Amino acid sequence: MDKTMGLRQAISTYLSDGDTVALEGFGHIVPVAAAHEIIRQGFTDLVLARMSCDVIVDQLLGANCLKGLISSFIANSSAGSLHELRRRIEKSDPEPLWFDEYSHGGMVARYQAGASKLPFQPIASYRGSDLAAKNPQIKSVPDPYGGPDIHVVPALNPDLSIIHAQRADRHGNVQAWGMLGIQTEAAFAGRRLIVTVEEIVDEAVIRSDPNRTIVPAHVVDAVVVIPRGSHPHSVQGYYDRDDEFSRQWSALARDAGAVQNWIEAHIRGTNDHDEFLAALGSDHFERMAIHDAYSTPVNYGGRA
Amino acid sequence: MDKTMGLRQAISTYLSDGDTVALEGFGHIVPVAAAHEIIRQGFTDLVLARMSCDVIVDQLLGANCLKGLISSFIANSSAGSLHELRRRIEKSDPEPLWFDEYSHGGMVARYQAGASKLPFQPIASYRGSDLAAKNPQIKSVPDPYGGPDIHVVPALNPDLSIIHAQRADRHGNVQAWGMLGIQTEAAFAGRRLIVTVEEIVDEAVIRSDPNRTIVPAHVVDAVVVIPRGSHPHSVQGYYDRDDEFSRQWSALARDAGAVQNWIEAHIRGTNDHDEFLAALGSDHFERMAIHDAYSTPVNYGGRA
Amino acid sequence: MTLSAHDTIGAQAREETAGSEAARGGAAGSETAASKSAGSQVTSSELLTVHSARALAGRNVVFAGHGLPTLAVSLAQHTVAPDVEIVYESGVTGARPPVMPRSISDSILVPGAASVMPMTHLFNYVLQGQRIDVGFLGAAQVDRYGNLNSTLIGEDWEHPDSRLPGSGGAIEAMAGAAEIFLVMRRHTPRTFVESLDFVTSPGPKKAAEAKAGAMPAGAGVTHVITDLGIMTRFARDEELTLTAVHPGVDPAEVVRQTGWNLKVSPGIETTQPPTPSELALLRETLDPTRIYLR
Amino acid sequence: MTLSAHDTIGAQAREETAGSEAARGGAAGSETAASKSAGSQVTSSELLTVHSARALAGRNVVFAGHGLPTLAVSLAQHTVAPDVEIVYESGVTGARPPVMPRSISDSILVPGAASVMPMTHLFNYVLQGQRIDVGFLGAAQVDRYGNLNSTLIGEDWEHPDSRLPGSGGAIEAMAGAAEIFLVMRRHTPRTFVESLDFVTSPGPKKAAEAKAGAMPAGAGVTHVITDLGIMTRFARDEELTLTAVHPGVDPAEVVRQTGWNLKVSPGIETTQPPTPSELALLRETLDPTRIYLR
Repeated sequence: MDKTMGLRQAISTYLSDGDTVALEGFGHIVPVAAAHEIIRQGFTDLVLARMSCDVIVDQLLGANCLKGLISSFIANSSAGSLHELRRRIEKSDPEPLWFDEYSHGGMVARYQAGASKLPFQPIASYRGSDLAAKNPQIKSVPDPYGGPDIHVVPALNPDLSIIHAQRADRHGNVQAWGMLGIQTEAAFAGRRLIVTVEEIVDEAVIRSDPNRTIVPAHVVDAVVVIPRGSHPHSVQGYYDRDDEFSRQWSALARDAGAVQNWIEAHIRGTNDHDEFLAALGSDHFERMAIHDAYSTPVNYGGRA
Repeated sequence: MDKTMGLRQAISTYLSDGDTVALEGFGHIVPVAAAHEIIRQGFTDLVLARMSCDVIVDQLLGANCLKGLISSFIANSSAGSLHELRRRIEKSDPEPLWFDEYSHGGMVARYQAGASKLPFQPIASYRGSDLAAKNPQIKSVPDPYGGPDIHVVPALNPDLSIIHAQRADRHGNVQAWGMLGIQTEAAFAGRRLIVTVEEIVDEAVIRSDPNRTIVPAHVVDAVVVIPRGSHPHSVQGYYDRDDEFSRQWSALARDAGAVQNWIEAHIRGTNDHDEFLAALGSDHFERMAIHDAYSTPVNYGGRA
Repeated sequence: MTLSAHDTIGAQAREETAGSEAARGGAAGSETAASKSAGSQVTSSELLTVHSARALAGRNVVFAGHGLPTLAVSLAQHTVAPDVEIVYESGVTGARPPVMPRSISDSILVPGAASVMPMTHLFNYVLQGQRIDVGFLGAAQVDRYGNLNSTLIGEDWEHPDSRLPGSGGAIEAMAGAAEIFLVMRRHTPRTFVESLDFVTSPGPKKAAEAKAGAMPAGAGVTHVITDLGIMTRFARDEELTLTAVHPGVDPAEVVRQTGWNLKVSPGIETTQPPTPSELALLRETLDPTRIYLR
Repeated sequence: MTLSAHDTIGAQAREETAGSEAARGGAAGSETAASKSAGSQVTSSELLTVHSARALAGRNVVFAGHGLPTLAVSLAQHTVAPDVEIVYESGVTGARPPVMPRSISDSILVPGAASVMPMTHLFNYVLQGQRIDVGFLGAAQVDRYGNLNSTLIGEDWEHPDSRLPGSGGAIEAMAGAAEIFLVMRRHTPRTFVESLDFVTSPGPKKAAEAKAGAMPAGAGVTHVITDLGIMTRFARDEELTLTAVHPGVDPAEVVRQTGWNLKVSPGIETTQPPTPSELALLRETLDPTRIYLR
């Protein structure tokens, strides 16, 4: 079944106001273009699930798409703070944000339980942490094997999960390499799933290396080809990260008005990701160029 | 750190009588040579953990190495019964066998809890099964999120885990492809870990494709190079399975005496795996030959 | 590794491992009463394969073992369900083996497959994750509610008369798949029983009677395909009902061969025999060397 | 994507994200009082890196963030712990980046690495699985038992004065690693406090006082390395004790810069300054472009 679709159609088909939407990717293969399209279409009252925040969280907040956030790390990686997010939490400016907070281990466990259709997943690290005291959703159960009670976190099943990857075939068999984060679990946990990719490849390429597939086709609702869809984050083997932009964002976002101006100019002022990229200038990606370093092929040889 | 070691030394160093030992591999990359070495060294009172049984279970039983079995499937794949095992269970012949039985899902959950150092893992599939009624280790806990009680299975932490793979470097970074079974979890769950491999490769080969690594070096105690170490099971890209042997075994093992004779002739009568293979005849592996089918290389390219 | 004994594993041993590797249907077959009386050369395996394939219409993701279920999915891909994807217990999806696999863990499934998942993903995310539309299972015994036994025959659980392979992934397939197709090559009172010696894989009615645990996600066994006919059930508390017999089979004979008082549908039908094009696909395209179509 | 503003993130923002991505040590540095008084050109970053590296003697598996901890592990590999393996929160083990990584999720860590694990394996099997000998953490606040705060500053949890990055994987590192090395670039009464505003990552003493949950596997913080000296603790109920000061630092000054009555070891020592060979390795081999050795 051919599941390829344009980004505009994929987002409008599978997302609704009020949904919980997971955008995952740990500083690498992040569905940035999809986040921008959510802003363009003006969705509201979303709850965003994202383990490790970054500029797209500030942007979705600035565009008033979010009523809530489920996360375990809310800085801008090593580039500084996310000031739009801090204004919401520290000063309820412009309004309060519902923030459901875990550790990375807790988010991993929540996605894992969601993907596994279990009500919860045990976790060994929360004893004595104020995180557990603060969050009533972190509970505990008795250990029937005689140990102490153990903490549990509830399953996370986003209405829609979106991930980005290097490549897929038209059916939705998705391959990625480099840092893989929690993408497979987020994909399986989602009630619906959009995968954006750098390129659609012939299924013969996918099938020459089936162990490389991180999500099989039957889990995928839409496959969207969006080159440079992860920028300013990297895609292993395709382009490098744009640290300069990430650092600039943390400076810019100290000014709420500047955030609004940036969103108007770069997101709402562009029709799609191609226009967004074009506005960066034709030489913008020169410093994100990479050199080639190919894997040694392995032999999948079959019966002679 | 160079962790390469001979098989004899690895088994004698890391295994003790009475241990629980996991030998995992789901009809592919099975540590058969290691099982044979356990027989040669005459270990006793072992508890074997193995999701899906095969000829090595009959062989370890015939050689009187085992007092117990933890498993979820006790036939000889599609080749028929394991008669040495059936005699032990049906007739306590020559003596009773402690058999701790789960489903495959339960074994997966047990290894996962073991690898994660959790006391237990929830599982959704046991409601109403006599398997849960029969096994007191299958328990349940309340769901603090309001659902019905949910079953749990206890962590499995073998004293020693042994897996087989296509290749590793001398430090113990292990790569495998094709069907991967529960090997990563068995490896992490083990208190000690031996990895047997078809070949030791230069670390540059491993490092050209780090996503292919299924177990990182720091988990590994010993790396043992044993070509054809999985025979009669297949190794993707190296050799095919020997179904004829597996079928013949199910016929032979109807006779307890024949099992003893086979073990004397083929295991105790050989000094090591090389001698075991040599006794099969130089043309034995011709029908296990494979053709080549290489994966398409992927680009791990880094900063230019 | 010379063995003096030859391969003497016949139908009995295979029967004992029905349900093995979680999802095996029978592989061997012979001419059936039905096919004989129809005067054709259709084997039992062909008959069961064709009816299994037809039942897959409208389904997308199938969990299946090698042999008959694999053939049935292949046939369905060529006929009623072109987009159906097969998932194997070994973690392989979208396999396109150049020759028929010899088991679900046959390495021949891997080259050219769409994905190979580790077992944690297969069991946690695919089966327990409720991603399967239809799971094919076999069993040594089935009861009127589609509960299955693949563990043992006998009354003493600790010392059974016959120890069978056990669950494999059958419990997880039953609990997680939206529905289960049961393929039974021999419809007899010993296999269709009033009371199972051991409930390995409970359907939702049996599960609901238990005190603890998550409820199964699916409907349990919805189709039973045998050498005599087809039984179906749809609701949780519904019994299996004989809805079709193969040509030449008397419904009363099916009732006699069933260990409980089998319900017979008032509108019982006679199955449509395999068509020439179905048989041609099976014999000439899908299994030309007749590995499974013996 | 032209921004009019330039990169104005200075030390304050960096301080706020200490502990970020679970395990960051400080990156920027300047000449310390200690190094000044010693008359050398040793920067604070160099001093902390060298002492962190020395403390890794005998350790094998280290969980660390980019920057100072990465440099410390590299230096240890060249000196006291040649076989030490570094594990990053992004799942990368055995990285050998040709240039220093810019964060723990920098793709430069991947080419030539020994493995890249999915996050389930990293958090479940490696951290919770108790495979780490030493975890490097940073924090905004630490108390006398080595409990850490990287969540917020202020008394109102819902509306803090400063919202910090949060746990990331710090809670799991603290709970799962055999011991934790804490690197604090600025030893002040605002960072070494009597009472944390929020206990993000509890040590084992704090955990033992709680009612539910699994106990941490390790000892918690065993070494605190700051610009003034080194504090250690070993037993669960033991307080941090000042065991060494850098050359030219008065122990009384360290006590004054600590928000609780810091214990001082009767046998307190003065740290050995970075040796010429350590500094040469850092400056010429490991970070020749001085990305972290500013």
